[in-house]
Amino acid sequence: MALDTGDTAFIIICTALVMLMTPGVGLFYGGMVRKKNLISMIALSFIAFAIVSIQWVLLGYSLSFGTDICGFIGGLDHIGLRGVGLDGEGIPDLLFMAFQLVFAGVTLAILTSGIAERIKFSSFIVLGLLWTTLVYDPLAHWSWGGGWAHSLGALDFAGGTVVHISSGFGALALALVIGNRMDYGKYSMEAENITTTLLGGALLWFGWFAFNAGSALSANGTAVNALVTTNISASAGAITWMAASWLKGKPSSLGMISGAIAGLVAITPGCGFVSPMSAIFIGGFAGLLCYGALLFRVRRGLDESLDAWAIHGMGGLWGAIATGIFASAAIGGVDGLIYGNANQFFIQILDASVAVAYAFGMTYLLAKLVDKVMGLRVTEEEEYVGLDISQHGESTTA
Amino acid sequence: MALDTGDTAFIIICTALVMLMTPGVGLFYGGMVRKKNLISMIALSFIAFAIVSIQWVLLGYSLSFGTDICGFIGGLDHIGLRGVGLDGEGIPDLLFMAFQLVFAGVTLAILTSGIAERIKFSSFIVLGLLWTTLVYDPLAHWSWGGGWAHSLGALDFAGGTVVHISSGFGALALALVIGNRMDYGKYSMEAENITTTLLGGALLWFGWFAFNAGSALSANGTAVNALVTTNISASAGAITWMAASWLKGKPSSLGMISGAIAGLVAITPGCGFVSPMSAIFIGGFAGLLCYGALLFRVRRGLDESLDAWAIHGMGGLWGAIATGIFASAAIGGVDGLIYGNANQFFIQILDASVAVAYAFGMTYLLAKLVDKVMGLRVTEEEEYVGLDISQHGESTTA
Amino acid sequence: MALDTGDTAFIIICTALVMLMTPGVGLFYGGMVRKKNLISMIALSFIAFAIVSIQWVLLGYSLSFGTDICGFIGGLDHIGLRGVGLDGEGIPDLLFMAFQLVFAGVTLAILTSGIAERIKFSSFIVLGLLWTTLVYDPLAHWSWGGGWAHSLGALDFAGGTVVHISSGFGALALALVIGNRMDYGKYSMEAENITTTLLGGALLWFGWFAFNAGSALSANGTAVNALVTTNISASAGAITWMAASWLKGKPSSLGMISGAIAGLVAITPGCGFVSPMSAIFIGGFAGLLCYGALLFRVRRGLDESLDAWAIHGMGGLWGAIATGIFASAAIGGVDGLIYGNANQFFIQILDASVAVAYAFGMTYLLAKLVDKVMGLRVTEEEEYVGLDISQHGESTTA
Amino acid sequence: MKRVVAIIRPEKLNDVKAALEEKGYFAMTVHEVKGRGAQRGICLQYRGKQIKVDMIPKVEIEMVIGDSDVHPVIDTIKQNARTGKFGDGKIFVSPVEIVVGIRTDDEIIS
Amino acid sequence: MKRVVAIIRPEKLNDVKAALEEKGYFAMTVHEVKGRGAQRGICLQYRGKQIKVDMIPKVEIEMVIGDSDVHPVIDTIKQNARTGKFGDGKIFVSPVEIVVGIRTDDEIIS
Amino acid sequence: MKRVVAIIRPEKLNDVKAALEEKGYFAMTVHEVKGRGAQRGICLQYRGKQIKVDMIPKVEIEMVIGDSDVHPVIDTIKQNARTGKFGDGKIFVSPVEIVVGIRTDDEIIS
Ligand SMILES: Nc1ncnc2c1ncn2[C@@H]1O[C@H](COP(=O)(O)OP(=O)(O)O)[C@@H](O)[C@H]1O
Ligand SMILES: Nc1ncnc2c1ncn2[C@@H]1O[C@H](COP(=O)(O)OP(=O)(O)O)[C@@H](O)[C@H]1O
Ligand SMILES: Nc1ncnc2c1ncn2[C@@H]1O[C@H](COP(=O)(O)OP(=O)(O)O)[C@@H](O)[C@H]1O
Repeated sequence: MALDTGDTAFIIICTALVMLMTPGVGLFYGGMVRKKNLISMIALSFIAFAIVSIQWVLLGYSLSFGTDICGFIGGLDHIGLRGVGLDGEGIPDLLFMAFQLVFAGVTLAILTSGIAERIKFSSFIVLGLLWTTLVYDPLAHWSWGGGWAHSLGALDFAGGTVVHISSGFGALALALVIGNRMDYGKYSMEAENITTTLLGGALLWFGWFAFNAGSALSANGTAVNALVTTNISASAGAITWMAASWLKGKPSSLGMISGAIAGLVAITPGCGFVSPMSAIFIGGFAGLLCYGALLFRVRRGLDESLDAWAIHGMGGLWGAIATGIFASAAIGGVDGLIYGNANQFFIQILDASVAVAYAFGMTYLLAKLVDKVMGLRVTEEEEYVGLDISQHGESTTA
Repeated sequence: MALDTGDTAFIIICTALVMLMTPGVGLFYGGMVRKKNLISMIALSFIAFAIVSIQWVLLGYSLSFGTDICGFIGGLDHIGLRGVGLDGEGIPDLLFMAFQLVFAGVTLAILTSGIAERIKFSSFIVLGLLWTTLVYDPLAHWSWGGGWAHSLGALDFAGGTVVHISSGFGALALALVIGNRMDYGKYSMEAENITTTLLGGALLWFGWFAFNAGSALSANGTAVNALVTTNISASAGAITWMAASWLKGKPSSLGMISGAIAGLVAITPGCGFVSPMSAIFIGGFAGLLCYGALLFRVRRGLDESLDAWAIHGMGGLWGAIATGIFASAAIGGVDGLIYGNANQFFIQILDASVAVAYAFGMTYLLAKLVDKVMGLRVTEEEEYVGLDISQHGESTTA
Repeated sequence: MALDTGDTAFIIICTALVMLMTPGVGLFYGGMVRKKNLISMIALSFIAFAIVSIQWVLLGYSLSFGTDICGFIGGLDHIGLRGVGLDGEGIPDLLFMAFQLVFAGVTLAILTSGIAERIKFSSFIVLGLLWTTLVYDPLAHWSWGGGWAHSLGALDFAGGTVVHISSGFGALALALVIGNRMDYGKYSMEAENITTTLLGGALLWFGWFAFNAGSALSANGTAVNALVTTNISASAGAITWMAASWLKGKPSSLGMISGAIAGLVAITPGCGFVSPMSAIFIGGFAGLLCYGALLFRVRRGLDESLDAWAIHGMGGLWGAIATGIFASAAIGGVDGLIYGNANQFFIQILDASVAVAYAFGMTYLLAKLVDKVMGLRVTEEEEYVGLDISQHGESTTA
Repeated sequence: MKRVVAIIRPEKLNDVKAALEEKGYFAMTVHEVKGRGAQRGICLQYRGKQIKVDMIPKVEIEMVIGDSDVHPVIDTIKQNARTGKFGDGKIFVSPVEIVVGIRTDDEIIS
Repeated sequence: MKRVVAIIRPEKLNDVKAALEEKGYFAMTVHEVKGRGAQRGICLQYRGKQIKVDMIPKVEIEMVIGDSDVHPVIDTIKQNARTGKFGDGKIFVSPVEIVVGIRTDDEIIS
Repeated sequence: MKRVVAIIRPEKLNDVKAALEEKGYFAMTVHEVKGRGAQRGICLQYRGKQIKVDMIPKVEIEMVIGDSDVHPVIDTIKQNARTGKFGDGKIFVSPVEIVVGIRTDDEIIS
């Protein structure tokens, strides 16, 4: 098959849109921290993207998509983009590389939730490089690079496991290692810049269309199905989370946008496999589940500060399982539980569970290691003053 | 005709860009209200999009594009997306559905102008669902779904009537029912967050390219003509409004961006039918007309707060008529007045007039109804404190 | 060759993305000035885009892409878009015109760096029209419209010379003519709205994918190469600038984003000619060079306020030369110095030097002229109060 | 000399400014503040339970004036800031011992 | 009447407010300020050299109260704003001669 | 003890801060305010008509100091905040009766 201009145009533009999700995460998170850490939060996303960009072309792509080694990791055959050329099937191989790059970038950005307002900037760079190499790259290989999960038949259309479970449970592990923010639970630490969060959320919703539809790698019916299920799930999640939180008080805009992200996360693994009507349920339930997870986390006094675990981790887990329930052969070629294929359901649970365990465990180890060697956390004085000044020497009025 | 990857890629991406217009409206409006209602304004746009997304796949699409009933409304044959599949001509039917969905979403967001800073959030949800079902869906059917306007030969390339007249005159009706903001006219209620408005305006201009060009439903010459006329009209509108307001004082940035939106609105119905040189005139005149409409509204002491009527309503009306004047068979297959086809001119006037009357009247009725049943407006205390706190329990520093 | 839907879709969307870069520049700059000039900075970008949009369709496109006159300028054959139709090779001619239009718009926006916080708004409009006509249009003709640089074989894939050298050295000339800001050097004039700058930078990075990849004018391998080199160079620039500034103090987010822009600028002329691995070097060195240029400028007490010269001027110069060094026939058909083709290296230096001299000299003359006739600069009182109030009669809280 | 501090509704600032200007009192410094008064903020009925919104945005006007100007200023502010509803605000007067003009270098001691 | 001005840590505001409320002191005006104290801000070790961060965000509470309330209020604030670390803040008390209620038109002269 | 309040140009804050620091006066609280002085703001010529821009951003420095420090502090501020043009600002001094250190629990009564 030769190159196709429609497909190539599609994936180039999708790459751009997904790239925008990384600053989107920065803005989304930045609005939820105290103002003294607003720059820091956005800067973490930017630097995450920059270092992953370089790591990916030098090493990461090869680890994920190089020749399979024992189902666990890719070989070094594509190091420095060796053999990744401008031809390919439908789209150039190099474009596939670029599209995967922006996924790796945004995943590291999501992870910053767990260390918000207290991470040492230099340590984050080291930790980030280790994490993307030892957590993200293997997980990408397992699902998409020909690893064991792929062989097993596990379905992950656009990264429910690779992107969201990995970063969500990773953030949880980070939060446990780095510890709660100073005075967490004693003083309220409310979102101080909600407009910024809503803007970031809008950019995420926007980019997510490309994230999910682009994962078809071709401008075809599957991409369209992904587009439609994505939007439905996001909307359903926004509505259910908001409704649930309404019962407990007022319908906050943060609840609405968090629900939308929950819906987007949950549909990610299944968007090319399930029908639009299933997406209403997947997204709607995600809104409730992730809201519940958030409340649970708060009750446990655990400062996984911006809820990557509750939203991306739990939403991704639900999405992986939901794919096993709702997948329909008419849409993506594979049936799920409700169409009588219990097998797929168990495969999904297995795949997701291993990912949860690996992401959590490995992140925990890496965080402990970096903490030992160079210290993960800023000093108390630096935390009090805020990371904007203490890490970047900057401050901003908005 | 089979699917075309170029066209499919085009419309998927256009759908994403048009989606971004909804938060764009929220930011655009949010910057123009007092800070205590900034979150509220953005939240209204988000929730508008979320509820329309669900309404559209369950019911709305069918009402608009189902089998025609008496030229007035579509049948229920596509309820729950029944029969809306992944094949189609050029682009999958499901993609057409999604592209139309984002139009319905942004239209409801535009409507929030008329109730800014005083609407009860719960009432807006009910009103919004009724409005999109009983105002937007029929209008979309008339022009695009095979209704009477379509049969008559009325031209509306991208929604001058369906989107802008409906929301602009709808906003006027809402403002009349809900009444002026407390102390309106007594105290100045100036835009407090102009940067936010300019950002929103930028996202609107950006998305409008997809809104208008995408309405060709194919990446062809017509789409390109729409793209070019859109940008010209926006620029011309920005310049004339700014120039006109300059004569009365200073060239404000709000005038400039409002003029751009006026130009964008006015070219919307004709962008695929008129030549680039006509677009200079259409946009330039729109800037003056909508500025005049705004001044008129202010003089009348009418608090249609963010001027959806002046800009979208009057701009859309002018655009519909201008299409009848400047349409050129060489471009879109139909001639207008200046090419000797007075007939088209009268059709346009008829179509626009009916839309004005229907949108205004029906919105008025719906607003009265909701007001009776559950009250449209917050209490005086809640309005004084601001909707951010009273409706959402939130506040933001920027 | 007929029209191709994939290519057409690609360039329509790329046009939209590049359009968004203009407000992106406004936000990027706006965050770096004092709050009293924030609206002004964004408004300058918007108005730049609006006036260039009209100038381009009436005159500019013809001057750039009309029949060549002596290698210096295009003829008037395409005035008012005469003969620019909806057919073409791959993409419609009219789409090529639109894609070029958005380049001309953003270039004028970049120029506003040199006159920030002190330009008279009316004078900017006049100066902007003259500048785009007498500086941008000829330069575009030289490189892309069949002018002498093109005949010579100078390479400028996406505008290193046409866009960045022209605006960067132009900004330098403007800064010299208009003079330093009042009290520059006496008081610190730090960035007051860093979030806004980071958002603007994100939109620039996003749009730059379309800027560079779209310059292939087709969704093909060259476009993909441009996409990949662009992202790599941006990331490398972000990292090296940040690292260099880290040695002198703290790793500021402004340094990081400035480095990214430096990397984006530097890869612009070569993105379709050099390999991804060369891009690491080009971007990485750009980060260091532009940071050095900024320090040099500051030491010289020269108030080219937002560093268009250091970043776009010097980055563009380095990029033009780097293209002569790293170009590889395997990628873009032409070899550079490291592949033994010293000739290309000298052509690049010649082309860039002439552009530097012309842009600087001509801008200087135009600025002097406008200053004589109507005064470039606001009064001291107006500057003290800020341009938001004195030029636009507006103010904003964020 | 006296320092008059008036905490008023933000939407009344323009009226108060204009009225003071008319009486010849031009110089002032304005602070954006938040506050709550003795009647304890505003109570919103919300789904059965009451929500108390304290800390409402206010504007604090600070003016240093001669002793004999105190009552005219107080009266002007009072008349123009009043709506009759809770939250209209307060005026405080306190002594000032020295006033220095930075530009003119004059020093008034009272 | 006295004017009590307390400059405290922003994160202590809610505690202080609640404690005052409990004691019956409700009315107050709050300013967002920045400040540095006698121990000269916070020093950050940074790559060998010391960086001094002065001008830390603080909250200034302004309350006008009766003379006999001064000590109860000071004590309440002190107890609830203290962390024991540098930067806890200061309380200043100064005289107020006239207090006017804009809505009620009452004038208290002390 | 005295409370010195100086309203100055924002761009002069760093100079004033540095000069005070040199003289050993470190502690201060800073408010961002807007103000207009006796010369009635800035007048912009605009297309024939005059536009008056009042309410220009200023910075208000608040320092509580010992009685004998009042004049040194005033002089230092004056010298470093002056440009000689309208809008340089004012300094007000008023009495303070009690100063409490929240951390140290010391109370100075004057
Ligand atoms: N005793 C006080 N000390 C400090 N500020 C006060 C005091 N009383 C009122 N204020 C300020 O004045 C504002 C309005 O006061 P409020 O008591 O609501 O007015 P009213 O009693 O006229 O309804 C409050 O928000 C607060 O900022
Ligand atoms: N003499 C003073 N005048 C004005 N403000 C002061 C003074 N001393 C302290 N402050 C304010 O109080 C805040 C905290 O003071 P600080 O001296 O740090 O407290 P502590 O001495 O208890 O550590 C400062 O940031 C400043 O805003
Ligand atoms: N009498 C006053 N009361 C309160 N604030 C004042 C007073 N006079 C001046 N100010 C403050 O000082 C600022 C500068 O005053 P201004 O009169 O312009 O200085 P100058 O007289 O030296 O030119 C004003 O913006 C205002 O904030």
